[in-house]
Amino acid sequence: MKRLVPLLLIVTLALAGCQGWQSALDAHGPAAHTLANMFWIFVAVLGTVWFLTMAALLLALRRRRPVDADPLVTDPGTEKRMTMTISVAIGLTLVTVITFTGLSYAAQKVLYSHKDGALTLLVTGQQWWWEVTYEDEQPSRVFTTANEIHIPVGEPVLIKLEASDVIHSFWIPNLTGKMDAIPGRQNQIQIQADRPGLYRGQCAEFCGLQHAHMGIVVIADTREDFERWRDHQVSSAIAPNDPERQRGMEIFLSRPCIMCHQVRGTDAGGKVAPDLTHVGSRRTIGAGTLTTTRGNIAAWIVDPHGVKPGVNMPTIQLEPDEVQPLASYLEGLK
Amino acid sequence: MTQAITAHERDAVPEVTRLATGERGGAPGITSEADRPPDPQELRDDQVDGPELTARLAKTWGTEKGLIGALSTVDHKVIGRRFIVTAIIFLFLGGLSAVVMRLQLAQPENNLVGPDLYNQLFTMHGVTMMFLFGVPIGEAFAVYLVPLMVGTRNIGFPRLNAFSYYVYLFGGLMIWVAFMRNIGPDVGWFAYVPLSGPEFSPGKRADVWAQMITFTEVSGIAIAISTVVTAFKLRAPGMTLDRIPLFVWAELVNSFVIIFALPAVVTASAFLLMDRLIGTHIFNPAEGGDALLYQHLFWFFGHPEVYIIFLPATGWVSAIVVTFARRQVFGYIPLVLSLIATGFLSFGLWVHHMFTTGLPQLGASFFTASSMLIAIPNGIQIFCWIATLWDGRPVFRAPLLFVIGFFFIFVAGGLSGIMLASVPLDTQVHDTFFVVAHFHYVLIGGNVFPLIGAIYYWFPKFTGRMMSERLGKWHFGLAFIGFNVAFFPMHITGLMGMPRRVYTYMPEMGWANLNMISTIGAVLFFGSFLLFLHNIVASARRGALAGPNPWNAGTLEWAAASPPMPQNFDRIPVVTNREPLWAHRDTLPVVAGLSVENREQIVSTVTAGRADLRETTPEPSIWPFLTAIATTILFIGSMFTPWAFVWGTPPLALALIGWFWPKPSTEDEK
Amino acid sequence: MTIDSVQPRREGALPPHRVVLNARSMPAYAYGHRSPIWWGTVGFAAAEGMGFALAIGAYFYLVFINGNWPLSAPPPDLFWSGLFTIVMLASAWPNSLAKRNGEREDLVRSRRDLVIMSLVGLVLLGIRVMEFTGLHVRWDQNAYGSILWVLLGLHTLHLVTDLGDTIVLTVLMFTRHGHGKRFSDVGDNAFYWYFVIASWVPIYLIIYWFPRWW
Amino acid sequence: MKVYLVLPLVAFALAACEREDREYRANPMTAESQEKIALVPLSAGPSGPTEYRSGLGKEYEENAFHISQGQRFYTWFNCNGCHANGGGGSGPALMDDRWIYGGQIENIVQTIREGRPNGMPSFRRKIPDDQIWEIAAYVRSMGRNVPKAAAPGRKDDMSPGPAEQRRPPGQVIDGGQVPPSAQMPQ
Repeated sequence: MKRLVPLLLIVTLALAGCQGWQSALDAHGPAAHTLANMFWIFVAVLGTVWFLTMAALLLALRRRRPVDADPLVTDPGTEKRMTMTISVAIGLTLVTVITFTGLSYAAQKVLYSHKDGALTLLVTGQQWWWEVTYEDEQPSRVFTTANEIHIPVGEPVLIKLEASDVIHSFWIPNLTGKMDAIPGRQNQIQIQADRPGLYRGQCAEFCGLQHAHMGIVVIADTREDFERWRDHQVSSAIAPNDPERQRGMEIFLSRPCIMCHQVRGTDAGGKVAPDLTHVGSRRTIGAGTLTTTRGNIAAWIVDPHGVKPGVNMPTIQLEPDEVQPLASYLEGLK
Repeated sequence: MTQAITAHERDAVPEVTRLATGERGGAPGITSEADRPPDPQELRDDQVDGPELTARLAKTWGTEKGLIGALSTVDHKVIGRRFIVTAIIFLFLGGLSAVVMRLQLAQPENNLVGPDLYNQLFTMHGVTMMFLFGVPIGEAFAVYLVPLMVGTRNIGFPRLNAFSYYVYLFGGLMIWVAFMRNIGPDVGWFAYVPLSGPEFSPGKRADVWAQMITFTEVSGIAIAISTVVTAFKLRAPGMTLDRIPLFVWAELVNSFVIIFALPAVVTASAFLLMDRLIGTHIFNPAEGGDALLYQHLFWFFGHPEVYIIFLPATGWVSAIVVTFARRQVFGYIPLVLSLIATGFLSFGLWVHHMFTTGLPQLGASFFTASSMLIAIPNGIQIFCWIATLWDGRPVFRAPLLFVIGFFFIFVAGGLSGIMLASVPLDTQVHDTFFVVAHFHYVLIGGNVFPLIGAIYYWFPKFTGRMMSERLGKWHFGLAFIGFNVAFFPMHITGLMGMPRRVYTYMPEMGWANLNMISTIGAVLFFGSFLLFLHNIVASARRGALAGPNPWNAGTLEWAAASPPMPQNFDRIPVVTNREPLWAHRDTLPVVAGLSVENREQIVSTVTAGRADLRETTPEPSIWPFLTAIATTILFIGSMFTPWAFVWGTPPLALALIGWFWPKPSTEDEK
Repeated sequence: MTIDSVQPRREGALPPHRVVLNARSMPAYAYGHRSPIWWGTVGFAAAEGMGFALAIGAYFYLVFINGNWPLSAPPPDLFWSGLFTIVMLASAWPNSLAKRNGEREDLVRSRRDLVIMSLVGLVLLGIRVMEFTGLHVRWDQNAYGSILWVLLGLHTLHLVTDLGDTIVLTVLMFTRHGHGKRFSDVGDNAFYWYFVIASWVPIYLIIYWFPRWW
Repeated sequence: MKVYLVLPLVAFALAACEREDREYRANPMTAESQEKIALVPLSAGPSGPTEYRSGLGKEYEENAFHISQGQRFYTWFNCNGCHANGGGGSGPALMDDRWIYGGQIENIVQTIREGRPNGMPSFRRKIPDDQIWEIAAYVRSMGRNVPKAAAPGRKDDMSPGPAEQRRPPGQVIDGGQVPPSAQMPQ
């Protein structure tokens, strides 16, 4: 019974695990609920199967043959009984398998039935961040952000998935299962959150050096909060009025930053890296790697490869007194 | 107990017409050289007996001393032994890379290895375990044991077999040397495009992966064909289809799966190489290609691959269960049929690796059904083994312990596989540590535990010495606990949202404790293998002498000496029962009349196993080795320039001609 | 009997033999499925056939992904490929002769047939080179070009392999080794040539006719 | 026998393979002060201008990862706009042998960093030095002036022609024609 100790330990941890903020079993959306329930049904049935099989095995280890029995001699009665038992067991397995297939198909129908949602997003996986475009019928209300999705609570949101370089996989465990983003193809997935909150996800398909740091956050707000957020996101960045941030902006605009990043309302128009128009309002930088604070922004600028080795953000040569204004400017892009 | 078969019946040797075809070799009406009576000058084994026969045969079938002799050998036991040792060395290398990865993951934001090295490590781990250990170890056992178990003297195509070993060895060396030189592939063992494609994998790293595939698959297919031919055509007279040992059945079905599955991965890797090196557009969506085509091709191989790794293990389990339950197997026919069913079904499951790629739903559900259905043949196997144990008198020696461990772990892994077969559940657990846990339960449970059991079981046959039982039990205990401590928590880490193939994670994710437990388990598990290594080395030197049949088992390999003489058997046995040594305890019925001076062996018919021909089998030759060298030069050269196919072919062709050209001293000229 | 009650038999002797069958009168080799080599050839043909099947599968996969086919290229020329197909199919006749004369162990005729088959192979190889010039697409132009070259290249590889095999065997039959079991090899070589012919038919239809029908 | 096999392998393995190294952090050596490259091959006296090359260029142009990063930035920073895929447009062709301002990697770095008359802008302070080196390494690969094993393969994009790795090795001929499109009075 030595095995029992680690087992108990693990079970305790397992129960704690259901609470994880990226846990598939901590469901916060209808799809995730369906999946979590289904998971527990499977666990119950399959666990029973395992215990029964192991019980049979342990019983089988009793020595039933006489010591000197000829190994080639078999008893027809025993053979018959064993055949019957195995047939029944196989029959039950078949029934289980068929039930599970049916159950699985039904759940699959639910999972992939896309209701008409109020909102359609285009999410593009890139090495190693997520570009998020909010689509709208009015072109002026289309905007792009990165690594953070805001959705209204209780409403289905359709996400179109694309990839610009290699295959990525979009996965918000609390809300629903994952879906791959494949270059040259477009996939769709629907997410919906039951209550306001912050749900983390990350890329699930190995995509190169920084696959580990390709996080995304989904923030579910009330409809009003969401609308307020969206109206703000559509707008351009407001020019700073305190001198430090003004200096930061000058540094930003005269440095390599603008080759890749965009800040709407300024000359910075790069399209190959995350849009920074409202970067200060986002929870994280570096695709879910650091929380957005002035210090973290500075650290990120000074040594991106210390945080995310191999990231496409270069180390740029800044004078020591330029770091703080630049970080301050970016932090101020609320 | 009622006696089903009387001792008399099972000893009865059928009349000659059921043991031999008696047909002529040439076409009707033609005077063929095949039917010429044998040279009366040539000594035959009905003229000599006892130690003299043994010694003369050993000289005829032996391997010459020295380096050239060692490289020229075509003895399936010598090649098989090298094969097994090489595969196990790769098992240790793969395990070592896993331990480094586990140490890196033990804590959040650990800095032991960076992302670049980590990616190479997990790729090397997967590649080594799958292509350099998983597939070859099953084939290696086939090379060693199938000829012995079917009662013949060498494998079907001995030179091809030797060639395959060298090609495999060179392929494995190439990728490990590349890894040590920082050219190790870093794209995962599956090497999905476009990540492994020309644009996103600069340099030669992905090419090394793709070319290693070519090496191991050429080798794998060739051995599979040798194994099939051995099992079909070289069986001892009287070994009808229903008397073939289950191990041989397993290897036979396995070989068929290999023959039909490996071409898919060769196709995939060849396409990848062409995309990378000569600019084809097969996987380039901008020019009409498609990235998912790669995944289809890869998994069309990749799922059968799992069964390629598992099927030989069913053979080991069957052999061990029967011997240690002291009872002939229960449900021989269902077991064989479920092996065959597994082989067929394995080709209908590949899409369950692609459930999250956005394939049409109905198609995906079909693959849910087929994936779950494989539970049936596997269930039959498990239940039949349990029934055999039930009605037997189990003897708890190390091999059986590992088989019991196999039951515990493999069944758990199989059941979590049912979850992965379900499309909706798979969308949550796919590409997470849950999957990592699942397939380690299946592969370590389904292959490594039986393998260790098999090594404890056949070690006396390979070396003539017993392994230490005490260390074996310690090894089992440590391995069983270490394994479960390492891999069970991964189910939970995966459900908590930890994706696979991440080189680190952040402390706030809450995965740290579980990862630490996994690492401790992994170290323990690796430690148990060091114990195993010690046991092997110590026992090979000082273990108790085994004798030909230390376990008192029933199949033919135990009728040979331990370790077997070069000729395996002094005379080819005649088989009247599935467990010939249990049926014939006092005397072994045999065939006589084969040459003592030439390498003659019996060729029999496919189904009835009737002796048909006395064919000679090839002498030792250095050419297979040289051919393997020429092949290696061509393969490695072609990673750098397509012209390698032009300048690499003449040496290869020369080596092949040398291989097939009859030597002046062979039977032809006598 | 039981191994749990006793220690492993240390110095156990091998069981004595009881001869129940004599192999002296058995033939030294035979033809077709009686010979292990034939099974090996079948095995390789199966693996390579699988390779062909997968390449063809990839071709149709790309067709269905793209819809329009053959993308932007004109369909390949029919002249050289037609000629190739005719010669290829016609070669089945000398091939069957080679197989039959091999089985009859008729050295003179076998030599003649093998020489004919070697020449036929060389001619086919020549035509194949011309065939590549009429594809109207390069392998690095688009996915259609790539898969086309793959299919044709794959078949050419088999053609070259069997041609090499045939030539070596031909030379062998003209040396003192040309007797006995070599006749069985002639048959196996002919068998493999049938595989080369059989694999060509679907590939021919797919490369040259399918784009015209699609 | 194994020992004889293993020893040379180990020795071989210890010789690290720089072509495949992946250096992410900018090399401090990339600072421009390390290189002294003449803008024009003219100087007083017969011997040509005195130059100092740090040898850093080799690290970039013989490294597959750097070249591949350069290829990525080449597109990102819109070099295509004038030079197309190396065939040239309003800017000179980059895949031919002729180099107006010198075809060694140091010259190209300088061209990118400082700009050239008739339209080539200066990217000083716009592109970090290490990325300029990477772009220059990629530019070198266009004319196959880099080792073949390090040159990039085709891209997952519309195919403009054979990829860099499949081009025949080029030479560097200093002095070239300013393309007609660039000769127009500005």
